[in-house]
Amino acid sequence: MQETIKPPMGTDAPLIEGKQNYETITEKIGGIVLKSPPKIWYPLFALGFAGTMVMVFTICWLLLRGIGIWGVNQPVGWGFDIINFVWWIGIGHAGTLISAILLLLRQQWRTSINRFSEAMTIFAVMCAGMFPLLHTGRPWLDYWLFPLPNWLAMWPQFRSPLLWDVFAVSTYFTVSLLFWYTGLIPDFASLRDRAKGKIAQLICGTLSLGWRGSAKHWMRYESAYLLLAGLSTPLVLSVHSVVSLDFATSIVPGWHVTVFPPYFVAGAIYAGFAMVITLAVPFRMIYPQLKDYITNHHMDMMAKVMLATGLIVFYGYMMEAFYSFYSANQFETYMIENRFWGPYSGTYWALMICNGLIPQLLWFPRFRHNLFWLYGVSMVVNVGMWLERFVIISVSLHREYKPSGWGFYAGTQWDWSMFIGTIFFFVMMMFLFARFMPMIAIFEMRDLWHRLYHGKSGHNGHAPAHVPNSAEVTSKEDA
Amino acid sequence: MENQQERMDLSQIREKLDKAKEGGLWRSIGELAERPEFEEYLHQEFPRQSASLGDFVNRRQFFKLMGASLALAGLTACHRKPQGKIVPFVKAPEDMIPGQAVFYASTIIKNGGFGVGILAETHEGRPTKIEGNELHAASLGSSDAMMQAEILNLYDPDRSQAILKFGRIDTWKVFWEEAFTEAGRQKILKGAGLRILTPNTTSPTFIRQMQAFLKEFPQAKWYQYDPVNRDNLYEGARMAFGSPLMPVYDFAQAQTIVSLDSDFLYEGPAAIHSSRKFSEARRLREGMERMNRLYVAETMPSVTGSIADHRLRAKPSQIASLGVALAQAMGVPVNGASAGELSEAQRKWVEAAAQDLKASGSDGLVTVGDQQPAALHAIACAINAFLQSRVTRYIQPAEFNPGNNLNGIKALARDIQENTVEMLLILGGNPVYNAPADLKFEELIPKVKLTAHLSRYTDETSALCVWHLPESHPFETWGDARAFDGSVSLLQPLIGQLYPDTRSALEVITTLAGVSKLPYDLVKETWAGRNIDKLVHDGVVPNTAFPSVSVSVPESVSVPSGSLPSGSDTEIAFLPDPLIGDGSNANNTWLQEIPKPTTKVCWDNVAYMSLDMAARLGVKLDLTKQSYPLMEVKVGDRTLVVPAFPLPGHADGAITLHLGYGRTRGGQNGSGAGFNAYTLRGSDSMSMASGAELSVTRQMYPVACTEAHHVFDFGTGLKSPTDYIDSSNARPIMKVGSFTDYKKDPHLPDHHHHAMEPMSMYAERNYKTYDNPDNHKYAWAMVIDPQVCTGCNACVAACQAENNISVVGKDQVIRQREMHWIRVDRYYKGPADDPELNFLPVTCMQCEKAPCEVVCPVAATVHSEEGLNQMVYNRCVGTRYCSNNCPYKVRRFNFYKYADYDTPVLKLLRNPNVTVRGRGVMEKCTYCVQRINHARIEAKKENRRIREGEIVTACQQACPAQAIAFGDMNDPNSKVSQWRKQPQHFVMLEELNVTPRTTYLARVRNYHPELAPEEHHAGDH
Amino acid sequence: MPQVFKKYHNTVARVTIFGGLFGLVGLVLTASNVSRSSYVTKAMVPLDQPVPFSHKHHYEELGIDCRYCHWSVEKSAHAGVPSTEVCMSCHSQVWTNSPLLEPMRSSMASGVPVAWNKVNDLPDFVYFNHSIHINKGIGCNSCHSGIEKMHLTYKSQAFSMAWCLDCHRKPEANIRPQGEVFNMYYKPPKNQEEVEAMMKAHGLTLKPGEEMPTNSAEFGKFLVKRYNIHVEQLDNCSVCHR
Amino acid sequence: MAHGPIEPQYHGVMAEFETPEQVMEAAEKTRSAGYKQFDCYSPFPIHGLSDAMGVEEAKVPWAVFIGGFIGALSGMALQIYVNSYDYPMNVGGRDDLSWPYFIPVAFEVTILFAAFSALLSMLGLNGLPRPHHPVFNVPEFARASTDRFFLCIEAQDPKFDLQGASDFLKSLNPLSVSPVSND
Repeated sequence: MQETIKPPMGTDAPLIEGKQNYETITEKIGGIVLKSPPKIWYPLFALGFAGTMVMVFTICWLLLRGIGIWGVNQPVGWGFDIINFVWWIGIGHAGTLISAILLLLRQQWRTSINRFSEAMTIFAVMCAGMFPLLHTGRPWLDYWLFPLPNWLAMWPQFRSPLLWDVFAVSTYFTVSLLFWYTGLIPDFASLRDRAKGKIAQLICGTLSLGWRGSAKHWMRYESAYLLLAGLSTPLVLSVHSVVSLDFATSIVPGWHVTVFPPYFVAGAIYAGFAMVITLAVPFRMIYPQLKDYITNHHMDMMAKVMLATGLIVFYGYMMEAFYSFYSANQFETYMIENRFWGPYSGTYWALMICNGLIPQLLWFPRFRHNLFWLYGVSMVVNVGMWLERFVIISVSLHREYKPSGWGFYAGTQWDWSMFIGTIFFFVMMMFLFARFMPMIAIFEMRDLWHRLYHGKSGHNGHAPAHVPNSAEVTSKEDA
Repeated sequence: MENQQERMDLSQIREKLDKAKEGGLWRSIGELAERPEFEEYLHQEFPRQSASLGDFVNRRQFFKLMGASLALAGLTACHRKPQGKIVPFVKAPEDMIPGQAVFYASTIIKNGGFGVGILAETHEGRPTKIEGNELHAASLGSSDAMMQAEILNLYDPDRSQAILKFGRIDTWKVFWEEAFTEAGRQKILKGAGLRILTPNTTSPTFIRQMQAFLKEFPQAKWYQYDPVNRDNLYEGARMAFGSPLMPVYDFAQAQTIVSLDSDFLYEGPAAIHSSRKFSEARRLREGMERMNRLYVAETMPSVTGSIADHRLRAKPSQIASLGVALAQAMGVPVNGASAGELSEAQRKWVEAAAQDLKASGSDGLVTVGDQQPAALHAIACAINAFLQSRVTRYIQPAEFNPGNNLNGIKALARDIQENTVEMLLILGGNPVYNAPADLKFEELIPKVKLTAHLSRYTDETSALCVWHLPESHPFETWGDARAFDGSVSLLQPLIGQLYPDTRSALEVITTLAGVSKLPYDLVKETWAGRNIDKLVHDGVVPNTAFPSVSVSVPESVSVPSGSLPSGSDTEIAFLPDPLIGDGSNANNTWLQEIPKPTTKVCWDNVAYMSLDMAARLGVKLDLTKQSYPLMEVKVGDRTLVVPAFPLPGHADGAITLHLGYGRTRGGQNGSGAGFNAYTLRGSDSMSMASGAELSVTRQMYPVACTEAHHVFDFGTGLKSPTDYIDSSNARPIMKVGSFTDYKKDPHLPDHHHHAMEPMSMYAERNYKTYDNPDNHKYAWAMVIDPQVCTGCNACVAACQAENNISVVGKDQVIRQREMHWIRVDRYYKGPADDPELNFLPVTCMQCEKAPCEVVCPVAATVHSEEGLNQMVYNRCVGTRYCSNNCPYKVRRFNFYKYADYDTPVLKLLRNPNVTVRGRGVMEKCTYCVQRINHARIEAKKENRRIREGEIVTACQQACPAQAIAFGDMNDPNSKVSQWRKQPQHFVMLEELNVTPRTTYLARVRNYHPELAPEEHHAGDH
Repeated sequence: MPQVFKKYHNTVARVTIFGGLFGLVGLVLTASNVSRSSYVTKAMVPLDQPVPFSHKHHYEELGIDCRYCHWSVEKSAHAGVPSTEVCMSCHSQVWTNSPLLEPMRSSMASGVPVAWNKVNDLPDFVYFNHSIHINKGIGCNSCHSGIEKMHLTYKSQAFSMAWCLDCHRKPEANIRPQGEVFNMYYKPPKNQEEVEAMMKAHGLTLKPGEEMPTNSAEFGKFLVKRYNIHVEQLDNCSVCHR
Repeated sequence: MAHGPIEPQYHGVMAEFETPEQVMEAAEKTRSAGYKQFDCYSPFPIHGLSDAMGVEEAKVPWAVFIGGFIGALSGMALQIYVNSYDYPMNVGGRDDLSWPYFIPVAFEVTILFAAFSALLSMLGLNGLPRPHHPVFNVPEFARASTDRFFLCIEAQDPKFDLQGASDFLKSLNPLSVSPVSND
């Protein structure tokens, strides 16, 4: 994992490394799809597939036996199921943030990682979406959560935050998918035009919808893309806010917290960036050509975002504790005392270390620029964010109002196999994505390269600003 | 007439049962009268597992699963309701209306042979629910958990159905041939080799038949034995008054009650009666000036101890010392015994009790537990006589041959040892399991040539007898029994024999005697001269209670040396299990799963001990896994390994073991549950043993305890949970106080509760009026009075029976998935080793602003116009969000398919008016909405309003202490409105502003000024 | 060669998209219609019975009151299915040798009841009570419409929850005087004269402050009020589910 | 200049350029030469190219706004209809019309409708999907999605004639000029 970091480091590093031109960009990124994968891909994919089968098996057993196979119980009605749901949804948020918010903020460094993180969003939301659907006692009746006209004359109950979840998560998934696919259309056109095999041409041709790069099309495309980004931004903020409302609108001490929406959104971004780093580092190793586009600059930026959101989250923890005491409400006070000193205090302090303490290393460029450390910190944050949901959801439930209704909670083997199974499913999907779709938005990279090196004179430059570039050497060969 | 009609139904049921074996017909019995019966439509393809639900998959399950998973989607989609059938009567019984329940009176036989009158609700000939019989002295309309669960004993799938010889199925014909041959031989010997062992009985008909039988066989002997018996009580009375007499107390009038290890509100034949009468005196009324005072000295916290004003924990051997000290303090001379050294607390307790007793004079009484030595009973008799207590009277015992259980079983053992027994009939009972261990009955029984054991199960004794004879359930037979006061009630069959080969003891003995009369005729004969139809209808035989026997005040009590226990550092108290009794209810899953009243343990017996003792022994718990260390208990050469269980309030220097567990042949649920304390119990240590050696092992054992979670928070920095029970301290959960405080300010203000103006975005809902002329809405509400609640769990059992509540098994209880809709919360107050116990029954609170409803995404739980928090099982998808958001945690979830859909006989048990919930569905109390609907429909048909008291919820109906009021709070005259107006009325967690419809009164103790606990919450705010 | 597709592929693309959309809508419509069809609900489908009993013959042609056979309909949740004895009380006199009635005769002789196929089979979690409907003026044929014309019995409704709720929300549309409950030919009075006649026939008089209903809708409302039916409460869940 | 006959076998004439700046310049010249029906093709969006071509349009934002508006209304209307009108229930004592509870779902539906409008209006206005297009007939056009920039004057332009357009395009100094067959 140790990688020799060459200067320049951090944000001094370029956004695109090496000698590049339109052709090399297209070839390096598109080539991954059009050529056979590196050998390591097969065992890794197989591993992901095997783990996914564990998940499938768990789901079958769950449907046959009921959710009693999980560790949930009377006071703690939600355990791993909703913890994992919130965790995965949170991870998904970084993708949308990178692709939408950073686009609106005109952050150029987003270009290399947006496609990748959008895929992550979609797969994370798939993993997340599985849990609310399966956590019900009678999953075969989940369609009752949708307002379908029916013969019972019964409708969903729209005052329930759980129903808001249904709409928020399904909208989020749909819009993320639309956004992702919109971005993929021109790249599929590139692949269509570069593919050698007939089948690849047909598939890519179909998926590209006949994209031909017309200027009029680009104009509407850019407009639509920007609008989608603009829509995704409030959406992504609303989704985790709605998820947090599951808790905030309830009356459980430890759930009934007004600070939850912003705190959850920050936590989501925090976890999401950690996951992007967790994925980017190994993918750069599997596909070395990606190092040209996902550079140390990107790693540094992501580390900084993590640090910033981590501080917001940590502020949230402080506020939770502060208001619990400040409220002078014995239940709230007990809730935080129980987190501090109760039976699950271990998880609380582990959470503080994982999410509060260790990420402070990122203040130091030494740690930000060392992929080994960066990777380590991001893994710690992934764990910490899971613990945070455990503390909020299960530890709050296990001791709330009436001592006679108190209890304990621990996940069973099936909780773990479901959780780990979704991780493998996620990994499998990421490998499938890497194999069959361009991991970086090719057309946007071309655009970025053009802006960085080719069109320095400005993008409405009427005079062809021909900036000689070392990358141009190869273009002559094609002529 | 009854008889005629009964048989008609029964033949129908029988017929169906026979056909059930061919399959498919069980559906139709439900639809016998076009009834949408039990089954919620549920996915039948999902396999049902037995009660223990393991989570691990084995290889076979794996393949099944893989196959099933392929077909899963298709199967669930293609579910089709099978064609239902309607099977009408061939000849309809005259006054049976299908769909309308009919109530029949009968009697339940409790330990010792005492009867408690019941009314059984029957649906199309199958009893489904037991209620108390108001006309019966021992019931007064109430019941207890064991009575409620008796209905499950009737339908127990493990009941013995076949007559067995050496374990192989045989016939009655062969048995009778053998029996008559041997009896013929015995007749010549005048029955010298014939012994009959039965439990104690009070049945006049049975006693008459036995006596007739014994006339034929004058040398034969009839012994009675119950492992939990009243030998000491009668012996004590004999010591004091010269003859065995039975004390009857008037707790309604008593002003000072001193109980020396007597759990009179829970144990014994008069428990329900006592509980009712005690609660009448105890209930707070506005302007109340005087309240009775209850002193209890006991080893382990009992139901009675929990409601005591002054509970003193004492080792079993110390109880007698306290009795002696009390007698001496009262000036009652006791010869041959001294109180010995008393601790400061004991001395103060004795002094206060003596002072109060003297002050109360004839309104004072002392009662002693059956397990205490006879001499202590004698002392109590003397004190009561000395007080000229008018609240204590003595009557003839109702049992036949009272007080000779131990003598009887010893004599039988001796007879067998001496080889004088050639034919032994054991009609009920289970001596191999529960006879004193030193008699070694398991070795004795095989020595007898012809042994026959009549019992409802093929139990430990059946296994060793030549013949096992299946016994009818009392609900299937005719008979009679006396209550504690001697009054007689009748048994009538509520259902035909479920299994054709079962017989009652009465039938067996009459057949053997050659009397060819049916049990009904025998009962009729016994009560000749009375209107038998009316007796059967009422269930009770009037004017049969025994008159009081006048006793003289003994000049002094002489205690023979050695008759009071000497005691040791480590003693064992043997008590019957509060729910499964002496073990005869071991296979009753309801009773197994209902938490024991004071300890909240279920499915097991454990060694209860004080916290100090647990610390001394090095007992370390793993509460997250609910594991307790196993401990070896050694008394003499007998040992038992049992989990060590620290219990606040238990006496130091002793452990308490409950009898009745550790069955080896106790049915699929009774076998293997718990540990057999009988193995430690010899004929010299029937109720207590001293000199036990305890050694805690490192092996852990999971114990299902529904309220262990918060009791011990050892080693954490948290406040002790005992701080959270006191309303004035932290959590506004219970209002507790002293009678002195109450007299000062009946509102018992709590210092932390600040009334808030509730704010709402929304207008208040109208729960008052309808549009129509009769526009007064019903607003159902419940008030529970913890002041009189003893925590006996009758309500829990009644609710379980009424609402088809599933049993989940020990493993699931450990995983905190018990299903009871009403639970009795136990809160401690005071020091951890010796706290006061407070009980608070909690049902669904039916909050008007219910937090559960808002969060349900499918509107499966919404409010009705009458203010009920409705739960629609068929709509529920099972998100469990409602339960998370319920501050009272009263919702219950079917994590698995807990309901038994498959066992045919259990289908007869179900209340047809309540849905049997399937897997993945939330459920909870709905104030017995089926009863509300029934009453509403009946009232509407008659064009009238529902009358006050017309709707009685199951819990309310069962409650012996009448601690629950239910009714329309819009009616200012209803009981519930009256209770809500009480000054000490309070709302649990009121500050949440969920406006629950179930509210509470305060719990007030009447402390002796010298003993009142120091108020320790003065500086808390 | 960038041209991967043929010209007609453009058409294919459009057809796929729009066809897919219409297909989806069509599928949903088909599924919802099939699930409501009598194939699934068995409404209007006569079931085979051990004896081909004709309600038309017994009610319409012979004029036997409903309650002669369904004797507990006024008292109990269940209407009551006649015992063999009830059937044989007539059929021991008439049609004594009819082969169709052989199952009844053998049932009477053997004591084994006849197992009828259940026609109106509500789900087990629905607690329907006949007596309260009968007592509050809901006629037999409000639910079992056309029963008087049925040679073989079938359910005339699918008994969907929406159908039940329709009446529970607006009982005035179906309510009739209590005396007309067992009249399968009841027609609601259309105008004031008919209303007056109907009220006279059933001894209904106006209370002070009430106005004479002038049409069937008003008459329905009048009866709802007179029978003290709390309409607000009727669509509460626990009225039918518990 | 005589109008050449519309030659149906040709979609137009296409010139190939190497840089975005060249195609931008070519577009301006084409426009100033009076051509109306022409289009440029590039492997990535070139800012200012549509201005250079003289194309202006804002239909997509309007579609998104209308879509979002319909979404907001229908989201709210659905909830009010089902929970307050069709089967109003007493849910925890809240009003039948407890509209604040309905905001989150209405918001999500707004976004959903708007997002669909964005993508669908973009595709619809662009006439996509259109897998077959005459421009793909030009072999050089394969690089239009990688590193070449094209300008195609279409035959529908009133000023179009094959020769004239080809000559005009050649004057723009392209890498190549080729007729675009219509087949």
